[in-house]
Amino acid sequence: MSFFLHLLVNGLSLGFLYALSALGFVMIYKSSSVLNFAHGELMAAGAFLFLVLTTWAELPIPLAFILTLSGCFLLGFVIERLFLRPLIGEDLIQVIMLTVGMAAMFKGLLLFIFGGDIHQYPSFLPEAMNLHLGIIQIPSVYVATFIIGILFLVMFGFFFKYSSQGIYMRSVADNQPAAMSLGVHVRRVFALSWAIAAMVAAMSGIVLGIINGINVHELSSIGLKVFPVVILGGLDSIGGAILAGVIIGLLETFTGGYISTSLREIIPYVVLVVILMVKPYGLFGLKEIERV
Amino acid sequence: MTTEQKLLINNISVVYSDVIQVLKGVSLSIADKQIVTLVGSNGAGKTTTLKAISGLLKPENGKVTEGSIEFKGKSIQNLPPEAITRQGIIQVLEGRQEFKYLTVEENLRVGTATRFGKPYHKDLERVYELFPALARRKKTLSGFCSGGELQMMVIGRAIMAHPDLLLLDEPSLGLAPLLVREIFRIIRRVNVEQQTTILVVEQNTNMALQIAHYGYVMENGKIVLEGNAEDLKENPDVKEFYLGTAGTQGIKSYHNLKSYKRRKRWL
Amino acid sequence: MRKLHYHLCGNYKESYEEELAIFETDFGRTWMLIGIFVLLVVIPLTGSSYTLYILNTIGIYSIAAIGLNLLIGFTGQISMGHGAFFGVGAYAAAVMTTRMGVPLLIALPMAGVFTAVVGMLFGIPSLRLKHLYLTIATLAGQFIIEYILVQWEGVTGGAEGIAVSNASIFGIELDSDHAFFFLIFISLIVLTWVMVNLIRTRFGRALVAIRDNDRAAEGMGIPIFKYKLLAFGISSFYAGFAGALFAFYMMTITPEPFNMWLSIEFIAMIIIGGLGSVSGAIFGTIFIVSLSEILSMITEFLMNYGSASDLSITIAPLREFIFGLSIVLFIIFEPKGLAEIWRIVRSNFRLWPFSY
Amino acid sequence: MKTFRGEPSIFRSDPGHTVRSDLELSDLTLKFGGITALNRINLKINTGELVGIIGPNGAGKTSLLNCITGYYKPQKGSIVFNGQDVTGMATHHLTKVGIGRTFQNIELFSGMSVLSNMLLARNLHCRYNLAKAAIFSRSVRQEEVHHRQVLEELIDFLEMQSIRKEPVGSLPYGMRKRVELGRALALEPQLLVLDEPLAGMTLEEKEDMVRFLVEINTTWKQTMILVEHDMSIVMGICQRIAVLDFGIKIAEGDPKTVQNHPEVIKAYLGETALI
Repeated sequence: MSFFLHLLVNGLSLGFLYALSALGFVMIYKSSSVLNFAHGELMAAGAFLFLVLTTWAELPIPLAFILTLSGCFLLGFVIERLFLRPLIGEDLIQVIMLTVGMAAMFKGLLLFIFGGDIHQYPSFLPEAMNLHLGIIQIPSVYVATFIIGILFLVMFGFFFKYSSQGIYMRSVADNQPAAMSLGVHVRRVFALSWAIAAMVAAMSGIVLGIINGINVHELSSIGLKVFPVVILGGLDSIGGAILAGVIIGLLETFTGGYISTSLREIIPYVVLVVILMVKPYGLFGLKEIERV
Repeated sequence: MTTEQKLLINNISVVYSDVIQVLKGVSLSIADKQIVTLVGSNGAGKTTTLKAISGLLKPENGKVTEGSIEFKGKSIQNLPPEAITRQGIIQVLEGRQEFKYLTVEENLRVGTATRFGKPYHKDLERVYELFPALARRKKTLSGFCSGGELQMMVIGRAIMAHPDLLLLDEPSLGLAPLLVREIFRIIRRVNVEQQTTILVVEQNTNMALQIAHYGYVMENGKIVLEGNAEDLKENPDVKEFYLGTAGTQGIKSYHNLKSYKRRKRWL
Repeated sequence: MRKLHYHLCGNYKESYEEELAIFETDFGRTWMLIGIFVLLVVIPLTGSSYTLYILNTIGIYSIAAIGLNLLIGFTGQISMGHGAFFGVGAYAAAVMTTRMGVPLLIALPMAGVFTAVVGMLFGIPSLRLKHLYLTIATLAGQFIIEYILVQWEGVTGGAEGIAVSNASIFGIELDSDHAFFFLIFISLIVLTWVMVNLIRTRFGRALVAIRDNDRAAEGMGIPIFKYKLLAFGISSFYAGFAGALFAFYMMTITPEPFNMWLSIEFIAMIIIGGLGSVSGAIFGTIFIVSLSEILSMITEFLMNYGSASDLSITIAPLREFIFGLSIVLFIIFEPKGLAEIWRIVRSNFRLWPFSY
Repeated sequence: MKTFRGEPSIFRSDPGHTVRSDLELSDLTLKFGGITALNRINLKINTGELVGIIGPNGAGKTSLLNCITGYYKPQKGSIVFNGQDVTGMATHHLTKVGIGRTFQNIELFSGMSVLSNMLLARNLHCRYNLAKAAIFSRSVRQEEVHHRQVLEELIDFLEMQSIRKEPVGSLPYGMRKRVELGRALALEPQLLVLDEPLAGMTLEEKEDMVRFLVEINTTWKQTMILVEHDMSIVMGICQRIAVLDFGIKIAEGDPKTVQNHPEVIKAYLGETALI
């Protein structure tokens, strides 16, 4: 029983981590329909920036945190300006391939600077955040992940549903020329969504780093894990990303715990394909509206 | 003309992808608070003219290479669309470019982009008052709306922006006769009640000339005829090529259409 | 006698049949024959073993890239599983020859057919999935096949892999790069010709129609799902055939090279070459293979001559960086690919020396 | 009637014998998104007829066409074509059975030339298989040439000689509609379904198009269903007209009857008759 609860807690927290990584991804997709293969590398960029600021520059944690987030916000802007903007209007596959190339660039660069080893942050989360549920102890990082996850879900949910800016962003993804004709600043929307996405990615990179330590290879493979999560949830659904993250997190830990560790890596994909055959737009994805 | 000029297009040429010339020296002017219509065949360059004004040529790799476009005395040619819309020029694109995955109300809210931060609830109410059909469909995804509802929605969306100059591209395309009249009645109302200057490109020349004050006829990238709407309606060429004889003889027999036709004189 | 066409400067065609020809001019056809002659006679006679190794690699990957181009460039279905399909072909050929003693000339097409079946199986989601959803479903296929290759030890030999028995045709041992060169390039020429034929007949037209507008295609009486499966099948056949050649050429195979990165490289090949162009797929393969060869030569050079051993470890990731950078630059500055550049160069050359 | 233009061989495939083409819709009902798009529609189309369907936007005209061509599956009722029950049949299958169509918002293959667009419609009539295509055998070559000839006749007929190699994306709107008609005709359908083929055209373009439609119908006895808003044309060329409103058929009959039907005037035409 305690093994089960242990897996449950691990699965949930892993799931929230996936969900958190997926949020930034959905953000980009919702406003520009780009499938970002460099998401894991963006996470790594944020995580390492935080590492540099805390351990090398020895800044106070809150300051380092704010600097990292704003740094990545800027990074997002720069990426959009340099790489994505020339491709506005090109085919989907070219944009996908561009993010693949970007991923390789970032990964190579980060490996060049930091190497492939694991780095650790100084520990800073208060002990008081540790939760005790009966026999189970939930470490503070997990609690923090959970809180951040919920916070983001609510924030982005409201942002896209009700705020004018959110509606403008959705309008751009829906029909670019029409948005342009109404005075929506399309290029600014793209830049903003990349900036926010990079910031969210940095956030999830840091959280992941606190739990496992940071390592370029691992972060970039988490970036790939985002795909089954967002597709399962439905590419444009924030709530779906959270739910799918939790499902896949649980699936992985339980498969790993009860069946086999080698199957663990593959099970999300198997489930993904099965679910997609029943629900072709994921659990909550918008169904394509076709008029003949 | 005695009224103040709102928009002045002076001898512009438009070229797509640096090679394809679509407009060859087009000049037209729109007086303040008037409805001006632009008619002509498909491919004559009417839509391109609208896009040259609204700046939407750019995303399609088009450019105004010669001439000037002045809006309220200021030159606006080749500015990016954001800058032009901010000055109050809003274009309603051809073929109901709705945001499929946004509800009707959200679609209307996108119209506030140029007035970001200003209250918009009054405007929403006004649009619903102009188009009661939209009020009933507020929460529906626009992808599920009928063609008529969509056409009302995209016009309403433009009205949300408080346009100074409204550019309408074929507002009656694919609409039923009753609805066509309804739409034109509303265009007229917007012009009268909100003092909006309107440039309307229309295939339904008959309707367009009924509501417009002034009209231009365009063929092959050039303006070939212009005049007050009343005068144009009486012009024999306009009658034959754009109005048809429907007005005078009722339904004409399509079974006796000849294979050859009189060509347009000005071509 | 028919007049020989040196180059086109007007529409000379006198029958619809002439419009169906692959080469518009006799000049083009002659050049192709000269090209094939150089390729199959001059190069094997003069090329070093290393040159032939590079060419062989290009030849093998070209076959797979041409197949993938049919799926992505022509049908518009993005597959991220072609690295795995390539592996399936390699393993199918290896298992057939080592376990069942099937001769090479039969094993090659059989491996292709087997992979085509697997590819169609993983193409089934295209019945309901569109765009990115399908892309990720094929990525799932990639991971699932990789998993099977590693885990199904009884057949695949697990991580150890399979040693392929000596390749021979009619008793002639294929034991050198030179011997393989002929096998690979004759296959490439035949398969390219077949692809060009498929594209200019009703099958190719139907696939392009599905890419451009699937609803309208359906209205023209084209069963979309059947054709999508066909595209998956044909392109997997090419991948499997290439994989089988790879297995014979490499002599031992392990699951490792058939990973997602290989799938991505295949896509990079056809994008850099030019989507929807058969010759582009070959150009793209030449580019990618040469690029990674040059990059590994440079890293090797730095490793050998770098003063500190530390340096060599830190230099290695730069290879990935430059690889990524060149893909990015290529897509930004020439999104239509090498085929477009080739077209421009050729049309400038056509009228030489009287251009303008 | 003798024309100086080409007489496409596809129209003469069976001289002296008109192709049978009877469509019968009974109790057709279609619901989606909580609304009843079509409510118990009964309609018969006989061989050789040109039937018009009119009605306000959102009345269900396009939905009706989509049911006939298999894009939508009706929940209730049946569609019988030439004695065969084709209710719920897939679109590509219906095309084979002999129902061809054009689309309201032009659905051409934008990257292809006019000729390739029309060639695609000939896929139905291609007989060669994959293996023959792979080696481009003699029979493939002959068949391709034959299809090209058929299309050239059609291109002559529709007066599109000058644009046959143009990419359709670069054509003006009216021409694209004509290409779409050509593509639908290349299918050699027994029943031709046209969804607003004249929308967005100038008077001149409309007259050209109407000329083709009338000739196809009267001279070549092509059975057609026409959805269109231009009343003067619908009234002028259709033998029979059905009027839909809110998914219900409110009137049916010859142009005169429909024109003076009080409900039709109220729902669709408006008090001042024609524009």
